[in-house]
Amino acid sequence: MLRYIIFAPLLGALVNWLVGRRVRSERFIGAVACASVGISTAIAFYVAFKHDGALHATVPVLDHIWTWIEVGSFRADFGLAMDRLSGIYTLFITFVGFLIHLFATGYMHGDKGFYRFFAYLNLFMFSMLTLVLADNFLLMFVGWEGVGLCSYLLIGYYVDRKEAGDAAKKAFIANRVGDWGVVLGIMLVFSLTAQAGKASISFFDKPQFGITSALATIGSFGADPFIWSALTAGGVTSIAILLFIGATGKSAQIPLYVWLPDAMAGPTPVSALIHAATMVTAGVYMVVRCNAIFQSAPTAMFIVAIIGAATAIFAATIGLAQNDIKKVLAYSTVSQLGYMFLACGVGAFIAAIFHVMTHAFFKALLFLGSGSVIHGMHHEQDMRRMGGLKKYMPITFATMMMGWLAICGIPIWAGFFSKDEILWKTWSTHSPSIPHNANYILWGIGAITALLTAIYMTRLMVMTFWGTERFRETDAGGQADEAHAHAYDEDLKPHDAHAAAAGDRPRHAPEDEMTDAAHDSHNHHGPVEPHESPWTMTVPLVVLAILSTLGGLIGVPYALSGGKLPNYFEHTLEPVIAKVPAKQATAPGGAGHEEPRYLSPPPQATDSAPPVTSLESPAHETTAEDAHSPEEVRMERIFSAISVGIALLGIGIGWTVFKKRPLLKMPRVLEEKYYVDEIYNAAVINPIKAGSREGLWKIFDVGVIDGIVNGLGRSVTQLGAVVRYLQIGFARSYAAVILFGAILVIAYFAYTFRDVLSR
Amino acid sequence: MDWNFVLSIILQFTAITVAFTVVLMIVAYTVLAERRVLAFIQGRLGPNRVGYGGVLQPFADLLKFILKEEIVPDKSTKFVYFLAPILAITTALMPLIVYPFGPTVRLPFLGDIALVIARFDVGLLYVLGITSVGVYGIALAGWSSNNKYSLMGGLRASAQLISYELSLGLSLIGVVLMSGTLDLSGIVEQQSAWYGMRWNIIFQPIGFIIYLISAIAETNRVPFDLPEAETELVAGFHTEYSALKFALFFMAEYVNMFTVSMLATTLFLGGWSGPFIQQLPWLGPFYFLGKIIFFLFLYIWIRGTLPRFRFDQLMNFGWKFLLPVAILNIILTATLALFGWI
Amino acid sequence: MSAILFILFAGLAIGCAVSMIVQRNPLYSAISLIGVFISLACIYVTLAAPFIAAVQVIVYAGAIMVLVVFVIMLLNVEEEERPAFRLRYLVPTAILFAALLAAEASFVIFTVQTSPYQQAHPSASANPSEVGLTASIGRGLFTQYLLPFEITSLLLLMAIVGAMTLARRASFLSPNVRVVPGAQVLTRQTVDPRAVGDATAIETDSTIEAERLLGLENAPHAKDRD
Amino acid sequence: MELTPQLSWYLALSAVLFTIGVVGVIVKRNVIAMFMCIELMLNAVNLTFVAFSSYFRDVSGQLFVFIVMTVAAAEAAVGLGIIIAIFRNRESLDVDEANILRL
Repeated sequence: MLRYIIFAPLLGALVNWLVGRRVRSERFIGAVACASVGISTAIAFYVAFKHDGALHATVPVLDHIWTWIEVGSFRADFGLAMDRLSGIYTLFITFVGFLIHLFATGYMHGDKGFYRFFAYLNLFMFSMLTLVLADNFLLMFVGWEGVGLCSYLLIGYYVDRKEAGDAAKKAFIANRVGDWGVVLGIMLVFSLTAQAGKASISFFDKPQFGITSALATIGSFGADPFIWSALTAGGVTSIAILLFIGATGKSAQIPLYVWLPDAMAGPTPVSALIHAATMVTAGVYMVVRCNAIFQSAPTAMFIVAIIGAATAIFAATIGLAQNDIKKVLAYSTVSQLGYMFLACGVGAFIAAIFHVMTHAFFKALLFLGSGSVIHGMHHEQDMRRMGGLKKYMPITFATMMMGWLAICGIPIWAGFFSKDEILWKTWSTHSPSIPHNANYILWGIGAITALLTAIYMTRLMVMTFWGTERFRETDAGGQADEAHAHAYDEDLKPHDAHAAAAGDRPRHAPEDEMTDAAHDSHNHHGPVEPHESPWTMTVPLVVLAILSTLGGLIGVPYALSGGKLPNYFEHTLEPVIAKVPAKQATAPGGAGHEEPRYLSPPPQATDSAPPVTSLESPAHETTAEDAHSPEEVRMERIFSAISVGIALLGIGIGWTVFKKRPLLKMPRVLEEKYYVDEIYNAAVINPIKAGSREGLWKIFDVGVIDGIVNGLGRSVTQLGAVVRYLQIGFARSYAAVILFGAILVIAYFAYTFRDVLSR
Repeated sequence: MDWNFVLSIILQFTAITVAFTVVLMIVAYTVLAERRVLAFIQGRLGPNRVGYGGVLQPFADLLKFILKEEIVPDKSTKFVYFLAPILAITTALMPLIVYPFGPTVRLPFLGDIALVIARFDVGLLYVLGITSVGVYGIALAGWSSNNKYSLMGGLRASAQLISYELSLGLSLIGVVLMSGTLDLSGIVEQQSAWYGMRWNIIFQPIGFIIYLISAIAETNRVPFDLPEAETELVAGFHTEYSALKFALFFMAEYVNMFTVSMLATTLFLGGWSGPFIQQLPWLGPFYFLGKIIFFLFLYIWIRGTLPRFRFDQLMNFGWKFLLPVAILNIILTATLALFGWI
Repeated sequence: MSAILFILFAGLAIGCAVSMIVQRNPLYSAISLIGVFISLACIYVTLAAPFIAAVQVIVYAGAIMVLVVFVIMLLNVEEEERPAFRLRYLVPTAILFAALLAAEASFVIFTVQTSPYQQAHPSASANPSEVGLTASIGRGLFTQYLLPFEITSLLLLMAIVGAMTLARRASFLSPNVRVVPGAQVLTRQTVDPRAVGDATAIETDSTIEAERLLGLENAPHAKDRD
Repeated sequence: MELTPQLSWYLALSAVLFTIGVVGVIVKRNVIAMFMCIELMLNAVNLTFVAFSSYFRDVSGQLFVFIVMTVAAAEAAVGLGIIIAIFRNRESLDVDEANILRL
């Protein structure tokens, strides 16, 4: 059953690639793409919600497709498994993906590479679902690489534009750096489990193959001590940190976050699907999936938390100063991802997943809204050329309002619950991995980030939808950013200049709008008239708006609901999360003294029972009740009130500052993104370039390789120059020589064996 | 020197002589028939003056050929020029001796004799070999008469014959696979089962069609008559030939028709076998002759109805269609024979 | 009787062979060679090897020599001109070597003939054998000598491919090979055939760019490239 | 008594033919003629094979002949291809003119 979820998009990709390129009908291609994703969406919902579905049952739904590799004790199946975690992931991936496909059919209308775009998009869905549904590390890594490839293909979708290609390469290379960590981590997992005699890289127990869950095995080792040397000890902590390196690559955390903002060179639906909703959360998924490992590695956890918090505030400050609407959203994505890792770091895995889901909703919504704006502005992305759009595209405006409120964290909007929960869990954590009082600092960072988030999102909304209509003056806001400048140098017409600067290429307008005069104006590059987008783009916006408005309610904390409704989301995910090992296990030298208690997977039952069978073990109630002690509830309420206040404060600041002067000049260091790219160039890239150019190429390649080859040739020539004196040069004389030799040989034999002949 | 040996020698020589004469007569009347039938196809009368309905026309033609003046081109390579027609007619006539034209019959004084002049173990290969040598007649004729049209004709002829020999040979292999022998008499005797109706064409339809096509090509007949395409190269390889030498080429062509018809009959249509052959063995020669005449008529009919190929079409057809199909036919036959279904 | 036949055909074969090397016109040589082949085929028949005889006619006379004649007619080669002076010596050498070879062969044959155990070999009394017949040859070919048979078929395949490759007008490698684009170091002689042995490295993206660097756009080969 | 050909007769014949072929290869200058001489030598060898095989009642000799013929056919295909290529490059079939390797 599960296999159809992943193979439907693959089929769609193949059909679009092979057939769609022949039939150049956008209707057909779009239908195929959306249908394939829709099918997998339907199946996913069915599998998840049927009475013994993944979200109800305590055992994961397994689907063993074929045995992939089996070498000695190493075994990797091509098998899928949907437990509660991957179930939730699959649900929002397929659903949001479906909506974005729908949106893209309208957005990409009239593009030459229509079939190519949707083939890639379907391929991405296939890879992402493989990543999420894989039942072992190796297959997950296959999906991991697959999404990397698809993101590369889609960022560089506009093959004729250099910045797209560069951005694609940047993303690919940054991900390679991370994947190195993942591969090593997987190897380490295998070696550790093999040492324990239960060699496995599988996430779950598979009794029919006699496989025990690697996570269970590693978790049962007990926690490493909380010391820095554990990072390099080659133990559980090393695994965790290696996997986290991969996560920093895929989920754009410091230091590997640089590729994500550039990735906005791709089409906007791609940014929404891959670089906001799904792929970039793969790192979070992996960390949560391996929480058994991470919880045994407090050092790694602490690093995760620090990196997450740092990324969050760092990206937020940069996002404050960007003028490209998509860039702002990109940096906001980075900072939200930082939030998620912060949550993971403090052990609030469920909160992280919750934020992943809500973030998928509202960030996809925001990106699609920005896409709609860009579409309406005829591929203008610079906010300084927008303003007052709420009159022209009301639906987009309304829906983006929802996304804005959600991300700022106004109550009942989705973002509020998840973000607030993260902040609260950060404050109230008693994870062994967070040193004393460090959690308060982390909370402070998170709070400031929330404030900044509210500010820059407000700035975005204000600059886009309120204020004066700046899109009529051809050169807006005094200073044009460097893209425009270089566009003007090439004295392109303004519209092309915008297009060249913008992330999207100019395309002729949809037929259904060719009529209205306002639209024709953009063909002869005068000032552009914005227009509302077709239904295929607005419908997904509306749906996502509803989701990001109400989607958070499934995770209302006990405290806020006043005990009336329990936190469904948390209860659903609890079986997936291993319980934090006991404190004293983390005392130096005290590693693994006592067997820590686990919910999933229970180390004793590894051989026989599937991992999450013991869901209803007593530990479950303990978590429930220690969440309900009254002072905890009081504190939690206070803190949610604080975060609401922060959100309102941020919105207020943003409104007051930017309503008047939307083109307010930001600090240059922020606009230049702290010069991180320049630093990387100077520190890493240029040395490598120089080394390979001067050393490898000029010395090794030219000197050694060519030297060997040419030397061989030269020596043969000289040898020939000597040997050729043996040659007379007439074939017939050679024949004569050969004959002479033959005669000699025959004479010899005839004389030697004459007695044999005469026998 | 025992008398049986001498007797057998004499018998063979007489038989060969008789066979050649009969064949040449038939050929002569084939020419007449062709002219008449073509005339009918084209709505003319054709030669009907000499003798009753033109029965003596062939002799008139023969007389004309004999009496005409011999013209030898000045620049021609004499030896080869004279050698070519001889080669042509010889190679055309030689295969005649291996075809069985009747079952074993009982003669007065001589006892049982099989109605075949010479019986080889490799009769089929013999026929193919002689046919393949037959190329030289045409090629040398075209080369030696030192005329560009002739050279063209010769080149075309050799290319065409080389190309179509392959498909011809391959189309026969199916039959050989089934019968398991290269001996023509053996093949025919196998086909005389089922009251003389177990003809190979039933099992080898594809092979038969391929054989028919490539046989027409081998004999340079319409629609494959490029070597002597009147409209393109005056008369092809025998442009420079006149009188008796031309007659030899002319006869050679028709004898070739006759021999390939014999081969088709022998291999695919059961040779002399037919209904009631067990009771009346003397029916054999008539069955044989009848089938051959059917093929000859088919030749004439095709000539009257089909246009000529272009040379590239010819080559493409031979190499890209006929050859692969023949090979597939062999594979199919071999598979079936492997499972013992035929 | 068979002796008469042998003498007849052997004489024919030798005569044709001699005429083959005496003739100056290659077509006459070809015709004589066909004569040799056919007389050899007849000798095979007398040796009770009808299958080989037939194959001899088909393969040699029917296929190979037809090809040769075809080629001769196609190329329409004239008669050989007189040999160049410097290779005169080859004719007497050839005669000498031929004499030596014949002497050795006769020596061997004579030794065998005059050996006292002459009558030992099995064929003295035997009925006409089955070895020459198709069935036995096929049996041997497909049982004992299967591997050589298959290898031979492979050889034929290779011959087909090779012949096609040779006969193609344009060879596979284009006459002026281009350097694949992409940063690389070219030696000067790579881009400019006139500067042979000049291996000064030029950093370019392609041959064209190298030419531009060297100011060779109007080099003679630069125009006929692609 | 009736004179039946001995094995040595055939061997002598093949020796003669082979020698003629050798002389031809050395003397002839036309590539095609040399090619034909080589074919002649092959045939001489075939003759010995057949003679021995039918003399010792052993079929393998004729099988070798069969294989030799196949090789000859392949050689003909490739050789004639080469000849045509040579002729295309230098309008001559004279081997003495194909002497780029000479000093």
